[in-house]
Parts: sequence; C-alpha cells; structure tokens
Amino acid sequence: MIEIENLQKRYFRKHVLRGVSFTVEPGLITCLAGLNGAGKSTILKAIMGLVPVDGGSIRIDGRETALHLTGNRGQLNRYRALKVAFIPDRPAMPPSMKVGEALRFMADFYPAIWNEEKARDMLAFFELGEGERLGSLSRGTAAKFNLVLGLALETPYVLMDEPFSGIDLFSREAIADVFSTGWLEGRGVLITTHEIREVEHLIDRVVLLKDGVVAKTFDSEEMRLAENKSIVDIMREVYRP
Amino acid sequence: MQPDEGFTFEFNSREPVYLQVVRHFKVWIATGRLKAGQTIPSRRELAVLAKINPNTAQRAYREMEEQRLIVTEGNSPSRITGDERVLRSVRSELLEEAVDRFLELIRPIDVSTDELVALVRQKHAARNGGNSGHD
Amino acid sequence: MKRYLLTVLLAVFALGGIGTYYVHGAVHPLPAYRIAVTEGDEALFDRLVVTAFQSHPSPPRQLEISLAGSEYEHERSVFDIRRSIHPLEAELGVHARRFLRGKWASPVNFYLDGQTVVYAETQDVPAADGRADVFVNVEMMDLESGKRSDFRVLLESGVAGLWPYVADVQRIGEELHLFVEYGGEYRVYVLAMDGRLVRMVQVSLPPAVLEGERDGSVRMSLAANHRPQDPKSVVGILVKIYGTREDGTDPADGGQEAPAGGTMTGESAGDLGDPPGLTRMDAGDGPRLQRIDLYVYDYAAEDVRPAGRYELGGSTEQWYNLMTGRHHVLYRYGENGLEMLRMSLADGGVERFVYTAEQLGGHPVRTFTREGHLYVLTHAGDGSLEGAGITVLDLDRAAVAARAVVAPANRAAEDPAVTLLLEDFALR
Amino acid sequence: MKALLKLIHFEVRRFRWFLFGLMAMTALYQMAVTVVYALGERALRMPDPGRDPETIPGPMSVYHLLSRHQETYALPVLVCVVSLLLYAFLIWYRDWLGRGAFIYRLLMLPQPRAYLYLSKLAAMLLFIFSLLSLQLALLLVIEGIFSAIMPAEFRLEARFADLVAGNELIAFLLPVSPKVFLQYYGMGIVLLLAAFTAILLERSRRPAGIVLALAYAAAMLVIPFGVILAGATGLYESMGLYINEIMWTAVGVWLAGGALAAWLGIRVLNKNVSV
Repeated sequence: MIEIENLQKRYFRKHVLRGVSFTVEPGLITCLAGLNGAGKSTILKAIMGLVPVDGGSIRIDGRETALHLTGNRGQLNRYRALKVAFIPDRPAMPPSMKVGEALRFMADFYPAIWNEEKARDMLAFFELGEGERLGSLSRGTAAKFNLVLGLALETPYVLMDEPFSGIDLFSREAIADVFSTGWLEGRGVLITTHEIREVEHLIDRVVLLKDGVVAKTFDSEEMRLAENKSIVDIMREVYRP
Repeated sequence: MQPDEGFTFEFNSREPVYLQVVRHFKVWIATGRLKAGQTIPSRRELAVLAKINPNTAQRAYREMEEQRLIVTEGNSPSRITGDERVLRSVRSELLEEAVDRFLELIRPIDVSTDELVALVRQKHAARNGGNSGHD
Repeated sequence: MKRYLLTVLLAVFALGGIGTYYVHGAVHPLPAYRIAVTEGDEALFDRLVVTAFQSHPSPPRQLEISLAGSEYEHERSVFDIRRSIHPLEAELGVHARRFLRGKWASPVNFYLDGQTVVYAETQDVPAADGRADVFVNVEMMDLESGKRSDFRVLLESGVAGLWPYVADVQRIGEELHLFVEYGGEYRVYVLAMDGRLVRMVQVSLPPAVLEGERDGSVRMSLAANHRPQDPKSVVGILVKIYGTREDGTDPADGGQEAPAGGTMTGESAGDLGDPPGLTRMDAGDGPRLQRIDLYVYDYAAEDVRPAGRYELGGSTEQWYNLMTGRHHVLYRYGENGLEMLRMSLADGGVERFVYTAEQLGGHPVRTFTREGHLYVLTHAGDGSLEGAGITVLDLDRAAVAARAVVAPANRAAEDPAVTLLLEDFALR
Repeated sequence: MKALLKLIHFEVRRFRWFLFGLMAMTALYQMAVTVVYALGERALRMPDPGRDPETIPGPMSVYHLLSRHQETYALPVLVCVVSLLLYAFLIWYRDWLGRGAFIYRLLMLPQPRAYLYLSKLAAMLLFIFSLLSLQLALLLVIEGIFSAIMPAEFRLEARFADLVAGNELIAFLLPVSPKVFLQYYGMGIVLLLAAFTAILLERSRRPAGIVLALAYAAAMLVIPFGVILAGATGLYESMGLYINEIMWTAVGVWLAGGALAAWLGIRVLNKNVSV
C-alpha cells in the first residue's frame, strides 16, 4: 500500500497541495482526478521523489520515502524504483535513442524486475518496431511505447500520468485496453487523467482533488450500486459550486 | 464465446459495471446463445473482451457464482450451470425485470390494463410478422 | 567487460597516454643542478638559492638551484607562493612563532641579546586636521620563559607629512633607545622599561650637511648593518656628497676637520688597473659622487661624531655598503671583478682591495651581504658551467671565506648543448 | 559499482560521436598545418642558385615550428577546451531541457543518485584526459611528419618535453611536472564539482534557484582563488600567517571546497532536485 498523508507543496507562492491524504491499494486501479493545475502530476512525481515536498509523508509498503523525511542515502532510490514504476506523460528517454536501445537500457538498469517477455508482448500488442527513433514517433505511438517501458517492470505499483492526453482516438482505445489485460493485474495502479470517461469503466477507486485537498474518495462500483451515480455525476457535485 | 459471435458489451455509467456484465450473461442465457454447461471465458479473457478491469470481471463472476448462473470446479474453466430451474428463472427474471421497468415508465401515463395489453399484443404481432402464434 | 569496450578503451587511452608522458618525463628528466661547496663552510650556503635559466636549443626554463638540487619554475606547486621566512625565526627559539606573528619581517625593528627580544614599530594615528600622532608600539619577550609584555607610547603629536619609522632598537641597562628616522633627520627616543618616554635626543649632524640635503647636493642614509638586531654601540650614518655648491664651499664639511687617517691606503689583492672598469651600469649620466663621510651615533655618549671619509673622485657607479662590527665596507663590482674599500671604525683608515674575476672564479653578476659576508655570484658569461658559482668574502678579514660552484646533478645537465644562465641569488 | 560503470558507459556513448569529432578535427587540422608549415620551411632551405646563401635560415627543430605558430596549433585545442566547458553544463541540462525529459528516467533508476553525479563527473574526466592523451600522441605524429619532410641536415632534434613546451596552451594543459598536473586537474575537478553543484542548486529551486546557484558559483570562484591571490599579494603576512600556514590554508580551502561541492551536490540531487 502507498500511503500519502498530509502532503504539502508550494510552488513559489502558490500553495498547490494543502494536506493531501489517500492510499493506493495493491490490486486496485485508483484514479486521481481534479481540475487542471490541481497538483495531480505533482503528487505522482512526489511519490517518485522527483519533486521535493514541503510536508507530509509518503510511505510505500510501510517505508517512509518522502525526501524531506529521509536521510541523504542512496538505498531509498533503489527501494522506490523496485516498488513503483512511474509512467510519465512522455517516454523520458533521449529522442535520439531507438526503440530497441531504450528497451535494452531498461533491461540493463533494471535487471531484477525487467520482464523482457512482457515487453515483447506489449510491443507486439501495440505493433511497435524496434528500429524507430523515439524522436520520430507520433504522440500516440510514443505514449504506447512509454507504457511498455513502465509496465514491463515487475513492480507492485504503477503510476501513470495522463496516459490519454493529447493523443488520437485509436491510440486511446489501445491504451485503455491495457487496463483490461493481465499486465496490470494484481498491481496497485494510480492514474491521473482529466479525460475520465476514457477510463470510467476501468477504475476501482476515485480520489477527487479540490483546492489542494482530497474532496472525496470513493469506490466507483459501490457508488453506482448505492447511489446509482456515475463518476462524472459525482465530479459535477464536487466541482460545480 | 468470441467477439465475432456477437458477444459485445455495452455499459451505461450509472449502474455498477459488474451487474451490467451479469445482465449481459443473463440475456445470452435467456436467448439461448449461451447454453447449459457451455464453458465461458476466464476472468482475464472476459476483462479483455468487455474492456473492463479484471477486478470487475472477477466481481461479475463471483456474482454469477452466487446466483448459481455459473459453476467453477477446481481449476477447470467456469461453465454455465446445467440446473434447468436456474436457467428458467433467468428468463422469467429478465422478463419480470423488463416488465417492471416498463410499468415504471408508463406509470405517469394514465392507461388501463386492457388498453395496455391490446397495445402490447398489436406491437408484438407487428414486430414478429407472420410468426406470431408459432412459438 | 566487452559491453563497456568503448569506455574501457577510452580510459586506457587517456590514462595510458598521460601515464606514458610522465613516465617518459621521469626517465628523461630535464637537466638538474646543485650547489657544490668546494671551499669553506657549507653552512654559509645553507639557505642560498640561485635563480637561473636553462636552455637547450629549445625554450629557456627558469629554475632555482640550491645545495639540495634544482627545481624548475614549472615544477613549483600552485600553492607555493614563495615568501621568505622570517629572518629571526631561528633565533627566537620555541616562542618565535607566537612572538613574530603579525610583525614586520625587517630585523631593524628588533633587538635581540640572548635573553630578551624587543620589537618596536611606529604607528601613525591620523587626527582630523590631516596631522597625525606618532606612537610607538613596543613588545618584549623573555626568550627563556616566553613571558611577554607590551606598551604603547606617544612619541610626537600633531605631526604633518612625515612617516617616522624605527631604524634601530637598543636596550641599554633599563632603558630602550629607539633610533628613529624622522623625515630627513634622526632622533633617538629613550624609553623606560615601564613604557615612559624619558627623553628625546636629536642626532645633530653639521648644519652644512642638513643644508646640502635640502638642496640635493648631499644625501644621507643609514649604513647597512649586517645584523641589525644585535646589540651595538653605534649607528652609522652615510653622508654622500655630490659635487660642490655654487659658492664653492664644501656642502658637508661643516667646518670640521677631516677625520684622522682619512687617507686611502692601497692594498690590492690583484690589479685591475686604474680606474677598474667594474661598473655594470652605464656610467656618465648619473650624479657624480665626490666622497662619502661616515658619521656614527654613539648610544652611550648620545652624540654623533665623524668616523672617516671615502674619497671617490666623482664616481658614477653603484656603491654598496655594510657595517661589519669593527669596519665599514664600501664596494662595487662589474664584469672584471670587485673593488672593496674598508674603513676601520677605530681610526678611520681606509684600505682598498681588488678581486679580479679570476680570483672570484668567474665574472660577478650579483652580490649581497649578510652577516659580515659578501656573497658574489659569478658566471662564465657564455652559459657554460665554467666559472658559475658563488664566492663568499669575509669582510673583516678581507679574504675569501668560502666558494661553491654550480654543478650538474644529472646526465642531462652534462650535455654540452645545454646552457645555463645565472640570473640572481638570495638567501631564503 | 557495476551500475556506476553502466552509467559512465552510457554517458560516454551519448557523447562519443561528438568526442570522436573533436578528436578527428584536432588531429586532421594539426597534421595538415604541420605538412604545410614543414614544406614551407623546407622550401626556404633548399639550395637555389638565384638566392644569396646568407639568407638561408639555419636548421630548426619541431619545437621551433610549434612555437612559431602558437595560435594555429592552439586553435583546435581551444575548441576542444571550450566544447568540454560547455558540455560540463550540457551534460546535465540536456537531460532536463531535452525533448525527452530524460532526467525523469535517470532520477528514478534503482541506484543511489550519487551514481548519476559520479558518472557524469567520470565521463567528463574521461573526455578531458582522452583529449589530452590524443594531443600527446599528435605531438609524436607532428614530429614524425616534420622529420619526414625536413631533410636531416636542416633538422635539430627536440626532446619530447620541448615538443610539449612548443605551444603555450599545450604546455599549460600538460605541465612537465606530474605534481603540477595533479594540482591543476585537482583544482579543475574541484571547479567542475562546483559547476555541477551550482547546476543542481539551480535545478532544485526554480525559479529562485538561479540566484542561489550564482551566489554559490561566485563563492566557489572567489574563495579558493582568493586564497591563492591573497597569498601572492602578501595579505596573509600582514595578518601574521607563515608561508606553510598559507600554503596549507590554500590546500585546505581547495580540498574543503571540493568536498563541500560533492557533498552538497549529491545531497541536493538526493533531496531537493526537481524535474
């Protein structure tokens, strides 16, 4: 379980996160939703230690990993990397690299958790070739490839930052299909998106961010069962004044 | 049960997805597209087929198991139950459910039962053409 | 390893190339030299360093040569800023560092008699009107116990445009005598050991001397001392007279008789001819030095008296001087050799000594005096090691005390194609 | 440790074509100008009945050739020096500002982040020292070319140390004394560490980080060089310090500066840096 507690973050003068708390449970797909600029990406980056936070705690399977609460030691990075795979909104690889080179890079640096077979499967699933340079991939293809880089890592948790944003319909469908596959099965997934309809049948839990805090957390199926409301209905209630 | 056989899923967003999956199965049972004892896809295959998350597929199967629509023995694939009573009840349950909903919809319209029955008979005959009466 | 071939090759190439360069350098060193003492006491050369330029057909490289060997300029540590160590450090024993910290390096500010060390330094405290009060800071230390005491005395107040400085410090009984150069004149301030100013003695030179200094025909300076920190009874004052005044009177005679025995007695160790062509500077244009009168201030008598006279007959050369204890010495040098005039402080008699280049072992290039010795750096003039060395003259004995040569210290230095030009030398 | 080697190798591979380009450029350029100059010098010395033999210059060594054409030989070296100076910054910024935002990936790798810092440092040093090594090899090539072109009767031998001394820039970069070499490059490494740390400071507090980084960089330039300069001006003597104290102060300040830079850089990379 990833436990986020009272997370605080200021950017210059803007107080983006004012005490965000929620958990990411193993085996569940949790969607972090919020309006633009609500700090969704910041939370994912903070979990990965890519941005320092000003307060709060981030525990991954019980171990504290928030940068400001941990010592100046190197093992933390390894612990985090073996627990959580982060799929940022772009491939985060040099554009001059070829697809195959990027895969070899991952295999090389994550010998313990890189699943080559899974990577091949996903490459075939998305119909990606190894010879192409990353810089020449279309946005949709790049997003799919990005997914391959992250999901072929056998980590208990996966974070995805806006996997659908700015790409074409068919690529979106292909990416959405990933959520139905075994590639995510059993893993704790945290996804941010502002295109909630794309995933509304796919997610288990929803965390709604508003004004720097968590406005509502709910189980989407329970919500439908109990109140006969869709996720979008709830979001309307939360975000409409 | 393959996608090209016409097993497609459509979901609305206000009902729990797993219940909608169950309903799809019930419809296919009631219409005979799924027969007693027929093996059905694994949870994983269902998730891919229905484009839902495997947790939801799992929940739908659990629901169907509880309703005894499907049976799973050991490690072998799940199959549609052979229990005729259950299968028959599916049909009546679906019908009753549909009629309930229908009645709910027309409640605001003030209409007598006879008028309603006459209208249903007429529409039903028109849809089914000359086959009416031979069931 | 094969996967990292590129990196490994690059590392091997980088380290191999640079390593080979330095290994090659170690196997084929540049010419190295050392100072080899051939005659006399090696201790005289202990801290001596000769600066020279070594060149092959190729670039000249500066190096320093000492008893220990030679070090090229380019071998010097980046952090080595080469400042001389305090000349008194060795003499002050265990407490030296603490006492010397932050004090001027010049030994004239010190007095050292084996029991006590005294340090005196003037300090100007500017007042609002542009004038200044002159204080002297005095610090003393018992050499045995390291016990220190200090005080500060106001010497003069409201002084304008002067920079008085301490030229000599003496302790006589329970009094401190500070010989101070005070804007063209000399004063001695006598202080009690508790920091009281007891009296001031004006060092009175003949009025004609002072007048001559004002019109530029006379220049005064203090005689160089070989050990300014030692107890001494007198301070030498050189009065240099350039030509005569317009009215024909001798500018510095002041009506006094020339000191007894003021004539020159020739005692040549060799013959340079007369006048010897010694001067390295271009003679002719400079002011013509007629003679030098030596006066001495006597601490005990608290008075000044003439000690002797050098007749120089309009010399334009550079003369160097030194008080050695019993004598005062005046000397000059050039390509061919060195001429030295030695005055007895007892009777004012002047003797003349001449050392030819041959006697010195080579052509003189530089000299300095230290501790009653005159160091002469000599060379052959053609870049060879023939004649490259240092001759040390004992000024009281007027004899060669020691001699050292610059000798090759490795095979490379023996290559006849290699030249070595001696540039300068000094004690560190 | 293997991970560190992997990262170094990765950094080397990323720069390899540029490095080979610099090497090729330097080599071809220096070899070409040597051919041209040596041919010119030979022509001057060839017997020519139309010319007064008095005007024929004497024999020369390759040292003279190098020292006579200072700027020509220094130019490609200068290009290499400037390129590496720029790359010291680019080696970090390309990961942040490049289209791929590769820094995400690097910071997430399952190794201590200190390895990132060290790998970039090691890669820079490899580039620097391999270029230096190339220049040493090129001096031998230049001598070979010169010897091949210039007839023996017009040729003077030169020691290898003189070849290096022929060009002032090369002589500066490859001091004869290994002690001085270590000192120069030790100081260079300290400055490189300081540059890295300044970059990371800038990357850790945007947009205010630039002020922090500049202040840090200024301090890291002023203090260590200040210690040396102040020593040369005799400032310490008036403060009452002795030579060896001054020397050790300077060495200490440099070592402390380097240690502080590395510690701060790695700490900032671990705890404060922001993508």
